[in-house]
Amino acid sequence: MKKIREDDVIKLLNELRKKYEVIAPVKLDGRVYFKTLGEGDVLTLDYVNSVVSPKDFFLPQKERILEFSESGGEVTVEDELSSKKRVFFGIRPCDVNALLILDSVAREGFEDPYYLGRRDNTLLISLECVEPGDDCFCSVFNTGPSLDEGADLVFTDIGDFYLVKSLTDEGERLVSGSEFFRKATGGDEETAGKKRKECVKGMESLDLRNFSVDEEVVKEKAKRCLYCYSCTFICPTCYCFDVVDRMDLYSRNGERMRFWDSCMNPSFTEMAGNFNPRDGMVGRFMNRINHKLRYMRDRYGVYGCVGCGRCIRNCPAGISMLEILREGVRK
Amino acid sequence: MEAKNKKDGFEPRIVGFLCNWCSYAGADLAGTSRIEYPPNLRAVRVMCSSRVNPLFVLKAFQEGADGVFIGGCHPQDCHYMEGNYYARRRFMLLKRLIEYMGINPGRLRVEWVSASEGDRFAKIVREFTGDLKRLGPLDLRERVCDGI
Amino acid sequence: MGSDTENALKREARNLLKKGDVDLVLGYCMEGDNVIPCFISSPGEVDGLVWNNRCKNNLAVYLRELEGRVAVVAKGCDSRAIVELLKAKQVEREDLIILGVSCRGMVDKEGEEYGSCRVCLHRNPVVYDLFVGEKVSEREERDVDELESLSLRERLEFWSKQFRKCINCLACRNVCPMCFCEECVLEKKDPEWITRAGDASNLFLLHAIKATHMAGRCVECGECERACPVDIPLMHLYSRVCRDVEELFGVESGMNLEDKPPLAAFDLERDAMLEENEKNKRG
Amino acid sequence: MSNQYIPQTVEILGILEESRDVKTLRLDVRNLRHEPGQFMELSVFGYGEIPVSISSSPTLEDYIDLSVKNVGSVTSVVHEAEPGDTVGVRGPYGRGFPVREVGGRDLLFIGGGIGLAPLRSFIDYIRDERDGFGDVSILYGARTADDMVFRQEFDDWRSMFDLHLIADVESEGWYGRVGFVNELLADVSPDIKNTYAVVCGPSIMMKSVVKGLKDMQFPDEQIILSFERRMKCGIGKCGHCNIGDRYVCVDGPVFSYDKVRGYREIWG
Repeated sequence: MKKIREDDVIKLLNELRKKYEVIAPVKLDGRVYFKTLGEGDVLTLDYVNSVVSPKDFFLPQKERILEFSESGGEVTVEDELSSKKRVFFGIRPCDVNALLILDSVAREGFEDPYYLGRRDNTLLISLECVEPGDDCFCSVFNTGPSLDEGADLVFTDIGDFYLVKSLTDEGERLVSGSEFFRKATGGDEETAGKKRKECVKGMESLDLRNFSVDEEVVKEKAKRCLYCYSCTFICPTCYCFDVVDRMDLYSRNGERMRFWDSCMNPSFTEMAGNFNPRDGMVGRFMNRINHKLRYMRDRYGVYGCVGCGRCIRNCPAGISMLEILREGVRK
Repeated sequence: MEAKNKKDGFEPRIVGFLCNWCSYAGADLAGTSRIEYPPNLRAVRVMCSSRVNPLFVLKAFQEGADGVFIGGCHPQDCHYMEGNYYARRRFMLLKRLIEYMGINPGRLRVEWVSASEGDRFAKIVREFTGDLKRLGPLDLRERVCDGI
Repeated sequence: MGSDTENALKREARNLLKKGDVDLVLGYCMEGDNVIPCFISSPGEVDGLVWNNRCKNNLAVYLRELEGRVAVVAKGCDSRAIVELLKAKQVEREDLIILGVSCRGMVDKEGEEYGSCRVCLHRNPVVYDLFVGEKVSEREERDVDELESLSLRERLEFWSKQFRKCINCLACRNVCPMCFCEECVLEKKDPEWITRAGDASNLFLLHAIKATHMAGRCVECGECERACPVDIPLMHLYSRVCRDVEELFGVESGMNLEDKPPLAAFDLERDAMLEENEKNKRG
Repeated sequence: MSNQYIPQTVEILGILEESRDVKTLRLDVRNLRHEPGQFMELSVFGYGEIPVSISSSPTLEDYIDLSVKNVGSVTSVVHEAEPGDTVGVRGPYGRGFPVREVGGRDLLFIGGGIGLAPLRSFIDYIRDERDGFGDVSILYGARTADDMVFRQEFDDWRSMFDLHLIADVESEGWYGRVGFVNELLADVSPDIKNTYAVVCGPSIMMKSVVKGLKDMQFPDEQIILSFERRMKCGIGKCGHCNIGDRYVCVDGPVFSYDKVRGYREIWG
């Protein structure tokens, strides 16, 4: 086990910037976002979690999936896959688990090369939580506040230092190749252990063995839903996207873009000819909840929610995923 | 310094929405009377100045227009009786909005030009083109996306 | 427990439901530590109603979807939204019983007053059938907008930076009681004015368009700003539009059922003068 | 790692007008070896991509047919295409009809409108591999006689199979039956134990046909349905086409009724 001095973290990231693109938490208008570190960006280490989830760096809000060009009746199609080496610093355990969920979607059957190109070339340095946020409920899914797999390195705040645990060979190489890490003592590990225990103590605990989605409760909540897309867009596990072609009318060259879509959108399931198998607002809301708490588990063996609390924090109608979980267990 | 250099030889792109009954005919007259005016204005014929949705203006700016011109009938001359009265209110408001958002309101020009005012139409386009040359390129897309 | 106003509110709600005057009471309830909008259909549930300084939601947004006769709890901004909905014939007056309450400004979880509430000019409801509690004093004038002191270049930079954060979730649209169009230009497919697949200039366009649509409608409840996950100060933009409409056309939205929508009206002489003035100022 | 999102560009060999709003594109795709019931993602570059059932039999090795009804923004551009034009295709995707499982059994095909497209792939396959299957009945309905697709095949089908047609409304020159396709169920008396019903058509038609089949005591496992959903990616990533925890694009579009019965929104 190693440790790194708090002041050295920024130095480490600056050093890593020479070899990698470094993504880290920065403050913008008083709130925390992940951003590719550039000159003048100020790293912040004091945050519960980012406003927008890290998925933006793996399954971006919009991306080009291919370019096409036409000349002499011949159409050429090309793609462009990312192989840029990146380090993602400060990702929280819940969001690491969310990436594992996205992985299972991207790897099932045909692989998604755009997502996996980014994913496989990104080193994750996770920052464990030692103090839960108001809306956090990762404890319910066991997706935090501590982390044992999914990242390359895990940092734990132990005061002036971060305790550093490497979970992969690549993580280990990074640590051994840098001068900023020093040997941790048994006392450091003890402190970290205590902090982890302390953190989880105050958090929600639910026995999900008894859980099933209570559709009556969900219907009741659906009444309040205003069907904006904020919960799905900031969610670290929502992966749905739409695809559209854009073309220059003169050259007839263009691109095919994919971008986040939301199941809250009435046209999400609408087909040409206006048939919509999921008509009605309750149906859409129900699908979102069922997708997270039932379908994902049935299909991929994991819940589609990691308890990051972003949707609760942002829902303008005060709809709480945690409340739906509680009611589903209570029943 | 670069911005200044960019201004040299800069030819502004103007999208002009011209009402079918007055301004478009006015522009036509300017043409048939062989009155010279700069070729910077690209005319879009609309049935009435009130057909112009603020969206059209903003979209033009987004797509690279340096200025937008809206031409309608003189007050009390609207072919549809009162279309230009609504247009007048609408674009007064839009000018204030774009100014608040950081676009010089002088880039949006609303004028009432009758079918007989070919010379006036030419004069307005000359003036507007000159004004835009002084203001320089808008480059809204670049400035919004890259924060230049 | 509960304040006098809250108790009075419960009393009225219970009465209305018991007598069968309404099918539903639209108000606020608690869920855990949160205050949420709630739909109460039987006298037995009325005890769940609350009235406190956390009742931020503009309940008018739900009215169009509700069936039957509804009693709605309305503070200043809710009532102004109702006025606009009535003007736009989106709800029927006889289907509504407005339970007016005065607002002292809503606060967030940390107890900090919301920006839109800090500058609110109409805390008392402007229409109601029943009023509960006490009226509060109103501020007379708008605050000076600090953005006005920026240069054009700085303003464009400011807004661009804000809009680049936008994730296009349209929460600002969906929470808005005034955004009731069946087909929204922001999501129109053919022609696609604003594309999700495009660059940030689309977001600039999106917010500019939305601001133009707020003219003569916005009641400055601030729901859009609260709903925005990335804290875009939308109320600056919409307040500016409201202020312009007031200055130019002398209409404040949501205040009077008789007011004509300012952009569907004109005043020949006055508008000609205004045009002259504006031209001198803004070219 | 091959990129499934990249379509292969192919030439349109020919275009067949099936009805006033359905055209079949014959594409230069060889030896695809698809299963009947599978679909392709068809790209018109610059306009978009749509999932389309393969309507030709896998026994044909020189081309595939994609039959497209003009209903939306992409399909309307498809309808303007001409032979020699280039389009993009990827696939075949999804699970087709359980051809092996139903081998030797009797088959009752029930199609509505353009829903005949995937069925035609299977029917033509049976025509070419006639010994592998039992008796075949085809019940087909469309809005009017002019809306019926693959009419050029009907004589051929009649010679080998039992074909029943019906039109929703009367029209000039139509002397056949008028009504909905589920009414044709009364005309056949299949040996339920030994028969699989294969259904594709508009949602409302499928729903009433399934009800009819259940009334006839068809077991759920022997009702084979082909669904249409908004499939954007075709490969189980974009999340648009779910029925419960199933993705229609990879787990379907063909499902036996017992696999989907319990889910919300199967008919919409």
